Amino acid sequence: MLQLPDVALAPMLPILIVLAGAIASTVLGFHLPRRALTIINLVLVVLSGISMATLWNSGASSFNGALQADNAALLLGLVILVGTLMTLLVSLDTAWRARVSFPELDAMLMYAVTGCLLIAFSGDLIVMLIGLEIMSLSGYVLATLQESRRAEEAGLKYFLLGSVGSAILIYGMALVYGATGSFSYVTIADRVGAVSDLTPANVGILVGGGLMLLAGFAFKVALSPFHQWTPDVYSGAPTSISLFLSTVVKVAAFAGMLRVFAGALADAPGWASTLQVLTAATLIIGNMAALLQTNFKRLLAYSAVAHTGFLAMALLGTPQLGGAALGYYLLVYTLTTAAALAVVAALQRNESGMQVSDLRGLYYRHPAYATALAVCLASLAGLPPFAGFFGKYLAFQAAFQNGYMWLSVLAALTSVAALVYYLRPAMLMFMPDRTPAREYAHGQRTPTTLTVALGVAGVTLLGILPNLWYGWVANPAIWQGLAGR
Amino acid sequence: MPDWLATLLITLLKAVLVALALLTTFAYMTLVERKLLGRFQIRVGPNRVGPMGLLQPLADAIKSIFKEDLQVTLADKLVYTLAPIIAIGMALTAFGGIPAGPAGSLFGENPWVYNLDAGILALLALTSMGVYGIFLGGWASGSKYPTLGGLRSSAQMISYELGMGLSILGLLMLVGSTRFTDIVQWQGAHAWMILFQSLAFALFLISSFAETNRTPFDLPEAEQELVAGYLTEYSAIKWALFQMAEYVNMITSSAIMATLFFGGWRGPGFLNGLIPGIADWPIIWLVVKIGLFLFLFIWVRATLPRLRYDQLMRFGWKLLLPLALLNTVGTAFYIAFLRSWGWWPMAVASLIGLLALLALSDVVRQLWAGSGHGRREEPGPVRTAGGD
Amino acid sequence: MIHLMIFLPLLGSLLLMVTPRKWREEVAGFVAALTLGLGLLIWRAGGTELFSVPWIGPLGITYSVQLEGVSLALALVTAFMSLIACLYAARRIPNPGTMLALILGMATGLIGIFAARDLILFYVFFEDALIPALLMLAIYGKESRMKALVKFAAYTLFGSLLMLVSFIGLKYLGGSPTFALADLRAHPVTGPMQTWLYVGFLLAMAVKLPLWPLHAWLPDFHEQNHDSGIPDVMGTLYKVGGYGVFQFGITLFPDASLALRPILMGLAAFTALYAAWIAFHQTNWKRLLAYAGLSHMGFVALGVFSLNETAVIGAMYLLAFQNLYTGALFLSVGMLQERIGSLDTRVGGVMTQAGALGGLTMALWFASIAVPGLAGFIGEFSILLGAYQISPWLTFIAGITTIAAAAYALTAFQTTFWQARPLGSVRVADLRHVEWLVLGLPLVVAIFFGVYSAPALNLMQPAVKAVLSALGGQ
Amino acid sequence: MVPTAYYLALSGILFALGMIGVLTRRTAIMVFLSVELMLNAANLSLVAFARSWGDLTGQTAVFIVMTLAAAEVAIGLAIIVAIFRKRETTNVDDLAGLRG
Amino acid sequence: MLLVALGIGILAVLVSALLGPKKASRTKLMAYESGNDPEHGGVGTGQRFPVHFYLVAMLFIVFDIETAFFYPLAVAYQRLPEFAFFEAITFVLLLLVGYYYVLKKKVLEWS
Repeated sequence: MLQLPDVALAPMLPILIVLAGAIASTVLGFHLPRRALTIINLVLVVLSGISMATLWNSGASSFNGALQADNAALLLGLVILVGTLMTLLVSLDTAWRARVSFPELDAMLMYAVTGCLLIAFSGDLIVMLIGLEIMSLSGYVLATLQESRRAEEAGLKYFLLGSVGSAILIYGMALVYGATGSFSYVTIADRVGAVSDLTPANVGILVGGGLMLLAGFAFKVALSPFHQWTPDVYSGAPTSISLFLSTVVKVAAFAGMLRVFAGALADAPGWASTLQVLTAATLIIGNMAALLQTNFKRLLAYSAVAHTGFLAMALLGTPQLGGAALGYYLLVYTLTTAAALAVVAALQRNESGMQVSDLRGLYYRHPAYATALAVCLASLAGLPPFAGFFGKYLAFQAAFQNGYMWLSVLAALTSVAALVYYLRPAMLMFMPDRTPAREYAHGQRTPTTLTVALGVAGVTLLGILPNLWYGWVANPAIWQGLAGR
Repeated sequence: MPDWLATLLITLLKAVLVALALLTTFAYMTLVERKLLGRFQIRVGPNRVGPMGLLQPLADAIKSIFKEDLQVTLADKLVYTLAPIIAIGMALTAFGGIPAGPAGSLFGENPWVYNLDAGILALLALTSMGVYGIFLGGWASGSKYPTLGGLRSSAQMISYELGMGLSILGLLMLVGSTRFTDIVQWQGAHAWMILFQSLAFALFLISSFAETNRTPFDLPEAEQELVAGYLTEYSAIKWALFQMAEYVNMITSSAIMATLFFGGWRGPGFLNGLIPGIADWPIIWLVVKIGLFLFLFIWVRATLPRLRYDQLMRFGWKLLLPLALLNTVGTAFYIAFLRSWGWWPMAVASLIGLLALLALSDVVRQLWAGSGHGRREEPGPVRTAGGD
Repeated sequence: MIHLMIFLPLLGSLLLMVTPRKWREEVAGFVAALTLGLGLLIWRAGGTELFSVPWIGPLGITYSVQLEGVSLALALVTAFMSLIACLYAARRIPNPGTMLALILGMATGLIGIFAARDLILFYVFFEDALIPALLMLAIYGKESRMKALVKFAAYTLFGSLLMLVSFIGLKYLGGSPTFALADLRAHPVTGPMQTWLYVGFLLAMAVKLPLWPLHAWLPDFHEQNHDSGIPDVMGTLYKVGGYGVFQFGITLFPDASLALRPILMGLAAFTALYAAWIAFHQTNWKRLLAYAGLSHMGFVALGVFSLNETAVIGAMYLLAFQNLYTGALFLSVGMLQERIGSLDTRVGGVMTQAGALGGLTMALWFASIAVPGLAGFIGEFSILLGAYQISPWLTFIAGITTIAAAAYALTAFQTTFWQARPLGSVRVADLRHVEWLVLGLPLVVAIFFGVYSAPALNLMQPAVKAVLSALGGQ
Repeated sequence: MVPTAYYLALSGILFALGMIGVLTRRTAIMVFLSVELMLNAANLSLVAFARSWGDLTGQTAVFIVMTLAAAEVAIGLAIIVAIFRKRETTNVDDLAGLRG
Repeated sequence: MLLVALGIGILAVLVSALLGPKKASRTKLMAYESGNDPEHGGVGTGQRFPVHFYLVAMLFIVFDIETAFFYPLAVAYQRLPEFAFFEAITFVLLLLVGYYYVLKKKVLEWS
């Protein structure tokens, strides 16, 4: 008789609930209208969130620690769910206009979320990999779902580069396994913690593996120079899907990075110095490229790349500080980006998004949306009353305190560029304009409005009282145990 | 001579022997088949070359070799040539893993060319590789009918491969090993697997027919629709190689079925009462069983009409696959919870399942024969090429 | 009370969004007046104690505010000018709800800047004040405002983000538990790192001050803003660089301040002179005023960087009242533009038809060019006096500026208000009701503090002394 | 027993070949095949490491990686077919609709 | 075995190539399309395969992988039957979800 595996359902509950939504969408899609499915999924997402709340501080784990519902997982999971919630709400309005109103949309979204949660909850590299792949594969499908040239090309690009990223990541995983003899974060962290235990050859393999993992993740989160797919995909996919890809998927990928680099490989040599170079490159390229964009959706895509740089900066901090910073930043980033893209989704004439110049005078046609968008842009830019500021602040702080001063300075400088490209559309909206409107006139619908309101309220509230969320995230103990120790 | 060299040489020798044996069998099987078909259709069959037509295969072979080997202008030269080689190579290789007797029974050597832990898996893998031969052959011909024929046949083969793979899961659960020798041993210790897994056997048998492109599943070569399918542009020895592959596959399938479900190289145990030890004679029993199955193949060819392509695919996906899955789950359930009853109730259950399937065959046929339009009764429309 | 004073304008601004259109002007005016009233009450009470509560505990960010001394004086001026701006906006701008809301919103940011005693809080208010300024420019600006806007924002943020990094460094390297000023002073950073951090901080302040190479945004900003001059008033108030250097720079980076003093004073003096020189060539009132303001700010900077008590007091005094009369001048230019539809300095002959406008404008100009008896004089004189003890030559260069100022101001004034009115031009109406108040009140205040400076000086002196004590009484 | 290093070297070569393929090949299918090559290189090294550590998890991982590869094939083919049917090209360079 | 088998194949082809006559003519080498001239053809000239075959191929990949997962389970089944049964059931249920979807999508309908 073999030993019975340790299967505890409770820590899996949040994931299972989401998975149930995915399966329900697959099966019930033939019998129910998509709207009903989306509502079911919304309810399930909320339920999943509640189940996470009940797991708080339980430190439960399953499969001998391969799946762990520690607080870090829960916090990241909540961020993912928030992004999902917003995506689903927006898709209620805009999916039919984007011609992607199939039950498959919901199914794929929920599968992707399942994968995302798996990453956040992962306790070893294999689970992480499974989650990552479920997420990526669903993502490829999502990007291609709309039957249009743009979407399909975006999907292909996403797929090809994404799979290259996966391959590199898997190879890195293999090398890390080779160096440490385990996939489990805890064991890896233990073995890595005592580098002296490893033979020099193994240290070499470990460094190589770490770098490959880094490159693989860099593909997934779009760190330069592995970011080339991002703008194309984000601007080629339907907006509501770009929303999902640029928030939830990115959050999950960062969750994975956090687990792997701040957890398992925290003490491993090599990756950090490479990451700082990548981060610097991302900050420069993302921000500079965004400056040149004339299409607003594409601009947001590049801004997503630029933000990746900031997020990665947080990763460079010590796990305690960096984890907290990342935890805070990810939520804020999700809220902001989702709300901004929700506005775009509601107001765009077609799925290619809107030109920046189309925004002129938006304030006088859609005052509420324009204000909301302005708030989002201000938050993305990192202007203080909004939460984006504290996100940036935390990222700066995390990097600075871990000795990456030059990176903080560089980030500050590139932020200036960011401000310019965020400000331009934001200000254009307030400039009176006599030409006819260039946006979709009937954009205002309740769920989208709700999403935008959620985002804006969140951003403002978290900006004024960051402790509402940061208070939860700040506890260093949460991030110390990323590897599950 | 170092040990490894000796082993290598012996293995090589065995391989050559097996290959030659298979080819001979193939050659004479064509003859037997033609003869038998003649009988079934109340005609004589080949009897001109040699006594009773015994030299017919030889003549065929010589003709094949000396015929002009055409190569269509538009074909992809390399792949076009490679395809039949792949097909025959995989077919021959597959057979080598089947044990023909207990270890050391062949003049002190093992009566198998290779014996892998993953025996049945490796075998399935090899037969799947055969699909490449057909698909590439069709594709490389660079012409319409072969392409479609190749596609069809690949689609068919992979579809039925699923049923095949799934149907033996129950068996594997019982045995707990994928090694052929273990499977045979288990049957020696208990009883022939056909008793416990009759449903699975039925599924496997059907799948085997489809895998080897035999009637009633010989769609790829449906002349009315696709000329000669993937073979259209082939001639001479390459054509012969494909034919060879098909027949060798048939032999291999027979051998697998014999091994998996009919005790392999062991004879029926009760015969031991007649002549002690007869059930344990190596090779003989296997050959006998293979022969029986081959006869079955021919018999079926003579009896059953060909399926329509859509029926074929539906049959595979909508009946075979779920049934195989059901069989697996059922067996799993039995092993998990009712093991204390012994194995025989399971045999009964399986048999009941099979009988129920037969009894309900009309209802079931409704299920897979179309979307309830009663299309079966209609004099099916003329089907265009391409089965899509 | 202090919290109310800081946030009342913001509340008012939000309130305006839900106020019916009819009452917006009244509500805004009332809020602005109330803020000023609160400020005066605080003044009467002699400032407030330091109020400090943790804001974001884990990060050591506190909500620490205090209004006393210099900060109170500047806050008062801010409240006062916001009121004036509200008054004029209500008259000048059709449907002024948005503008009023922005004015009030900005007032909160500005008062917050002065009240903040926590670096991050300071930064937050610093950036907060930026948003209404940008919006004013975006909504009410002229054609090429986008360029001006981007320039303005880019410069400001370039500095402020580096400032943020330097704040983080300051706390981390000094090991202070919080960002509160008091804590940071207790845990100073020493050595060369202090200088680097100071440079980061200074960049932000130099942009805001503005100091010479970082001033390029200023003229565009003023030129592209709405003709009425209301945004310019607030923009003028937003030149908080001098205050920042005084309140935080000197206290937190005493060694670096001393070390960099010669360079900074040189820059300041150069700025003053250079700006005056440029101003001389301007034919657009707004640009002229912008450069005039720049020139004054050079003075302020000179005073602050000299680290001499007299000069610092003078700088703060000048900073406070320069806002007053430069702001009022912008408004007077706005009135002029309303009447003749141009901002050109060579329209000619306005005085004959609008005597009161011309008169008040001239009086304000006198204040600006530091005619004795007006508030500007006390400030500039003190600065020169104090700075002379530190660096006579630089002070001399800066001193030339005062003469230059008289030259450019009077030339422009002369070509606009005197000279002959061109034939066939429209008749220029004189000041009407509210406009009297708008120009008169600042002038009255300027005269009052020009003659009787004791209240303001008494208010500032202790604060300046306290700050300079950080230098170890050099 | 063949030393692990040999396997590693082989897998490294395979991986590099795959990488080169990804970087130089222009048709989607070829890029895609190169990716598969990279995955198999990873599989090889996983198995080699699993053997050298005497630990079965490595082999389990191979199983999962194989599945992933298959899933990728399915989805990738679907995407490529969708594009191919519309445009008759799978050359990555022809997908210029999203340049910029 | 594999070598031998492939060798036989290659040998056969070679022998035939050496011994067989070679008298090619255009018509003889033309693709067979019931006597008509080939409309299009040749390898890699944009022949289109019906999508349905792709679907079948994809389904096969998916299901075959599922089967592959089942094999280790089946082989090790008797060592932990109860637990493995629930595992298998979960697995099969998930498989059925996909199967149901495919059925409903009419992928398995051949018109």
